[in-house]
Amino acid sequence: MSAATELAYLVSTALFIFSLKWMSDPKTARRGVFAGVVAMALAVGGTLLHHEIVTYRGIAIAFVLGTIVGVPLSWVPLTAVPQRTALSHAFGGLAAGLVGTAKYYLWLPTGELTTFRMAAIAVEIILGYLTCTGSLMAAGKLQEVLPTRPITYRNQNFINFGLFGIAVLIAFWLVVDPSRSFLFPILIALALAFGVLLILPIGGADMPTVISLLNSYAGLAAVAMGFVMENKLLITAGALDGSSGLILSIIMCRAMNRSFTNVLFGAFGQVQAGAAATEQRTAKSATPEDAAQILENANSVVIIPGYGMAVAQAQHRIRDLYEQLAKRGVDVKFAIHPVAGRMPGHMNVLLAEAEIPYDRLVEMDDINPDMPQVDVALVVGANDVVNPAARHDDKSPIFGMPIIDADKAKTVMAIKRSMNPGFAGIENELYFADNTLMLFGDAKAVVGDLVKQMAGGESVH
Amino acid sequence: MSAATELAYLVSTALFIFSLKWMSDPKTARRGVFAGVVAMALAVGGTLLHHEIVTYRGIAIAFVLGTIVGVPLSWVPLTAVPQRTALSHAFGGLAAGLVGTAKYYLWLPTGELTTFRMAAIAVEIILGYLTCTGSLMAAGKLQEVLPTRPITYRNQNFINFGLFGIAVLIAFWLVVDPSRSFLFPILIALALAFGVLLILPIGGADMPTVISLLNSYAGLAAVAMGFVMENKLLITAGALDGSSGLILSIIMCRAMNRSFTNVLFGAFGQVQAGAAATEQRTAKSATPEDAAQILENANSVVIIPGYGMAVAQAQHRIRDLYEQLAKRGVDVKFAIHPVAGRMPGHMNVLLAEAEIPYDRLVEMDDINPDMPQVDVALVVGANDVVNPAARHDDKSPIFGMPIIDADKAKTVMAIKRSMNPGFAGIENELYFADNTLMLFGDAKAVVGDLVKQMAGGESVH
Amino acid sequence: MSTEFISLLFVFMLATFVGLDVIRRVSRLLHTPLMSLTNAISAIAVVGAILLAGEAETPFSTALGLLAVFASTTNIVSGFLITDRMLKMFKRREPGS
Amino acid sequence: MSTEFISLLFVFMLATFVGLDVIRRVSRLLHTPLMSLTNAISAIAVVGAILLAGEAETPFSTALGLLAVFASTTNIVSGFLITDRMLKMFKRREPGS
Ligand SMILES: NC(=O)c1ccc[n+]([C@@H]2O[C@H](COP(=O)([O-])OP(=O)(O)OC[C@H]3O[C@@H](n4cnc5c(N)ncnc54)[C@H](OP(=O)(O)O)[C@@H]3O)[C@@H](O)[C@H]2O)c1
Ligand SMILES: NC(=O)c1ccc[n+]([C@@H]2O[C@H](COP(=O)([O-])OP(=O)(O)OC[C@H]3O[C@@H](n4cnc5c(N)ncnc54)[C@H](OP(=O)(O)O)[C@@H]3O)[C@@H](O)[C@H]2O)c1
Repeated sequence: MSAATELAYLVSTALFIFSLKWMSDPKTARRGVFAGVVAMALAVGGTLLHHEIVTYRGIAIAFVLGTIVGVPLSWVPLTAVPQRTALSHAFGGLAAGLVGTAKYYLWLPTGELTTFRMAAIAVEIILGYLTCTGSLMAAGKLQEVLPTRPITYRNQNFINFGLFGIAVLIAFWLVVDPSRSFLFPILIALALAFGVLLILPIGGADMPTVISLLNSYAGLAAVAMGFVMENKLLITAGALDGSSGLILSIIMCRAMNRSFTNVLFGAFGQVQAGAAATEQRTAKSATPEDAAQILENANSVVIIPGYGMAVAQAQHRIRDLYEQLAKRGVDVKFAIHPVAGRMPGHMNVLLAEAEIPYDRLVEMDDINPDMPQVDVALVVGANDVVNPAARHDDKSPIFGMPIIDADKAKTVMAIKRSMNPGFAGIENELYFADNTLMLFGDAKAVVGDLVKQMAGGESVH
Repeated sequence: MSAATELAYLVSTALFIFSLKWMSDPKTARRGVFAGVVAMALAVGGTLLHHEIVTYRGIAIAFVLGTIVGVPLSWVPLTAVPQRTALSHAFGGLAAGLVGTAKYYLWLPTGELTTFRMAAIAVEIILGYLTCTGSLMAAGKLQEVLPTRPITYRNQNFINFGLFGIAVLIAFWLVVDPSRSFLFPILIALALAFGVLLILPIGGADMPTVISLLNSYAGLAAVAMGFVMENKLLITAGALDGSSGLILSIIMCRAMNRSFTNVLFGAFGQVQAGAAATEQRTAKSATPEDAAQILENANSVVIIPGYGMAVAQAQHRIRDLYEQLAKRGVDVKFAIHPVAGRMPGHMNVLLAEAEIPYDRLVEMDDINPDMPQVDVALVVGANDVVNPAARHDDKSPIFGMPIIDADKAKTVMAIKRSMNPGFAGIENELYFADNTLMLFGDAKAVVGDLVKQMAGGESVH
Repeated sequence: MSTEFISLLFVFMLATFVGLDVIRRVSRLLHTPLMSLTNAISAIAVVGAILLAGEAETPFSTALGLLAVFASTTNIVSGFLITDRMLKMFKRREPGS
Repeated sequence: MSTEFISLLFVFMLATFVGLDVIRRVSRLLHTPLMSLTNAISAIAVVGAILLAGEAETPFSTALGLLAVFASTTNIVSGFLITDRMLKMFKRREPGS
């Protein structure tokens, strides 16, 4: 590497770090994206400067094609962001795997495959190909192209671990003697297969955690590539990425009060149907007229959005509701649970899309102490994240998961289509509480009705 | 470097980082020291393994002598910690300077002095020797061996900057042609002189900020040594150190609402005598009997310690007072201003020494909102940090400095020996307020009296 | 174990410390954009891909390299664009007030 | 500018990011012990001193090296000891309750 390239890499690394640092505040976040773009440009530019690069034409074509595919990929609706992310990880994993593969076959005849390089290549291709097929599976489940329920069979974990063990053994064998080249394609095949098998038993709703983990693997694959190519930029950027995926998945697991093992091997979401059948008690329901009146007369309203709001795309109606209430001097806040919805920060993006100012959004831990003073808690398509069983019923599967204390508000109103359970597949006693009124229907329609009532019957479209 | 040495350095670096990480909580802090010790042992051990080391005897003797001097240096009373720290920086700077000097003369005849190495050596010796004499001066001022008031003369800043400019020029000249060896001793002499001149105009009370800055320089000197010796461990450990000094001095400057420039070139503390002469109004004073009664009848007491408590070594008496009050069911808290005393965290260490549980210590920002509900604010030898002028008098030299709102408490009692001003040399209107009672005398004696009153006259020694 | 390897390990270790610290401070509000931003950053693999494709040592390696450049470019472009699109939506005050 | 230099700069940069983050999180309670702890850590210069003294190339360099070893050892020993002494005093609960 020439000094100019190295220098470009140095600045690029610094900018990547600042890029993530600036994500600590919505005010600086766009600057963060800009820093990331400049960092990437420097990385690419510095690499192109490298004197051993003899042909640029192919690369230019690949750039153009990549851009042509990439731009439309960025237009997906916000609800499809998880799928898009998964698909991208598949591409990232593939790139790492391909580079590792090519390096192996380049170095094999020249005897340049030191133990260290071979080990790095082995890690790179295992992580790369595993991420590739795993992410494709995840994208498929999220897009519901593949069945979203967990697919299990006898001895599943045993078979998976066995396969993984064999892959590790083969990798080890290759490291000892890299010239056993017949093993290399087997290793690739195993990694590809393992990616599929790993995701099969995981339910569609657990995909966000899995995607974060795969993000981490994609980062680590880049790190391994950095070791292969002795490139510090690859190592640092990969490590940043790896940390991000790791931390996001830890946050999600914690907010669900579940362990990694449970997410990866627990086949969560299988028992859904069974648990929901025990419903017996009756819930009170209210008409939009009544509900609108209660809301108008409240001093303080906390809106608790959940996955149902995302499904119904109700955020714009909610903004109308927020404006109506604000006009009447009602204090409206939004309580955001860390795992409301299906990906970290899901609710925030949707509410931001509807131009609800982000200083109205309050985190769970900050709003809970105030809940007993709140007049109305309006639950919009949230379920598990407001289930009081998490607090007191130690037999509940979500026991110990931190929740938003909607039940402590003076009046609770819950918008959902039926008495069906949410993600965790369990009944929610909140709906049967004395101070709870149900508003049945699609979230967008119901909130639209509420707004219509308040606006005095005039159309709000 | 052999792989074993490199590996030892790698682990050592990780441990140094954990060492500082663990300082984030008093519960893990001692583990942090332990990690630091192990890290240092690994660093030394790994270095001794290095194959080019041919003689161990001298090194062993130096270790023993260093230990013999170092152990008693760790026995100094807590009030002398700033001096000891300064002295240590002098040693640290010296070590860096000496290594740089030796390397220059070793590489000079062999032609190994590349531009890069020469530049690194120049930075190393400037920072090293400057830190050495600067720290000695600081230690002298703190120990009051040297006059503590700022020593100024005409064109001082001009002369200092001139000298520094010349040093940079000479360094530059050397980098261009390292064989101009007659310049090297001049550079050393200039660095040594600059260290002295830099500290002369700074008052004794500003020394803590200066020490932190010198800490930063000592760290950067180690970084420069790392560049000279191409040693990553030196660079990382030095960078950790450099960051620490920098951040502590920034925290101090901010809490005093002053700029670096003002601390370094402002000759603060010169006008002390003049400003204190304007005193006119009268303050009310109280007897220990009255004060003890007021304290006993309070529901909540906030004790605000300051530099006077450190001077009087009153912390043990304060603990007795705390116990007496706690026995009577009074809620006692300690409000700690970030720059109370003369070094960051000064009050915390002293109160910890007196075994006052640290969860009773509350930071300025956390206590201020509660001050209006507090029955008695007991100011023990604090002055500037409770001066309300900082809040409203924009002509005051401390205007804008965040303070503890002692004046908002229902009753204020202030223990000090006279109406003399504190560090900033300005009068404090708090002492003349209607709700303030002065308790004149040495803090240790006065608090002792209070305790005696409460214990019913029995001796409390 | 070669010293070159340890040297790279050194960088990896420091970068991981930085990464964990930096990510832990990302605003909860922005976790979704964070996912797509890191997604774009992980496309740094493009560097390895360009080297491989550009050095053009064998047709096989060049082909794999170009495929990898294509895949990474897709991620870079879509990752940064979608992140910015999401971030643009975050507003603190009412629009027009 | 040599690539070796940039490589060291890389390490310096990452270490500074780590350092600033880590120090900013140090508890305010512990700023005084922090000062003496970093004081001990800055005695890492002992590594350079040992190399210089141990390689014993000229009497002059050996002498300076040994002096530097002595000075750094003093810092290591007194720095760690006094830090620990101070930290031992921090107690959360009343003694004996
Ligand atoms: N955010 C993450 O990162 C993440 C990651 C993995 C897992 N999870 C899990 O996802 C769950 C999130 O909790 P949540 O409370 O947000 O959602 P939830 O528990 O899944 O409940 C969503 C509710 O919305 C209702 N709903 C669906 N479509 C609707 C529509 N069109 N209109 C109105 N209501 C509709 C459903 O009831 P009806 O069918 O009766 O309408 C359902 O009960 C948690 O269990 C969490 O652990 C989250
Ligand atoms: N902590 C740091 O890191 C740091 C660093 C640099 C500068 N500073 C500066 O230091 C000052 C600290 O403020 P502070 O309020 O703690 O102290 P201060 O403003 O310096 O006041 C100390 C007071 O204690 C009294 N006192 C002295 N000896 C006493 C004794 N034996 N018994 C009773 N009282 C005694 C003095 O009054 P009498 O003479 O009347 O008794 C004096 O007014 C701030 O201005 C800050 O900016 C702090």
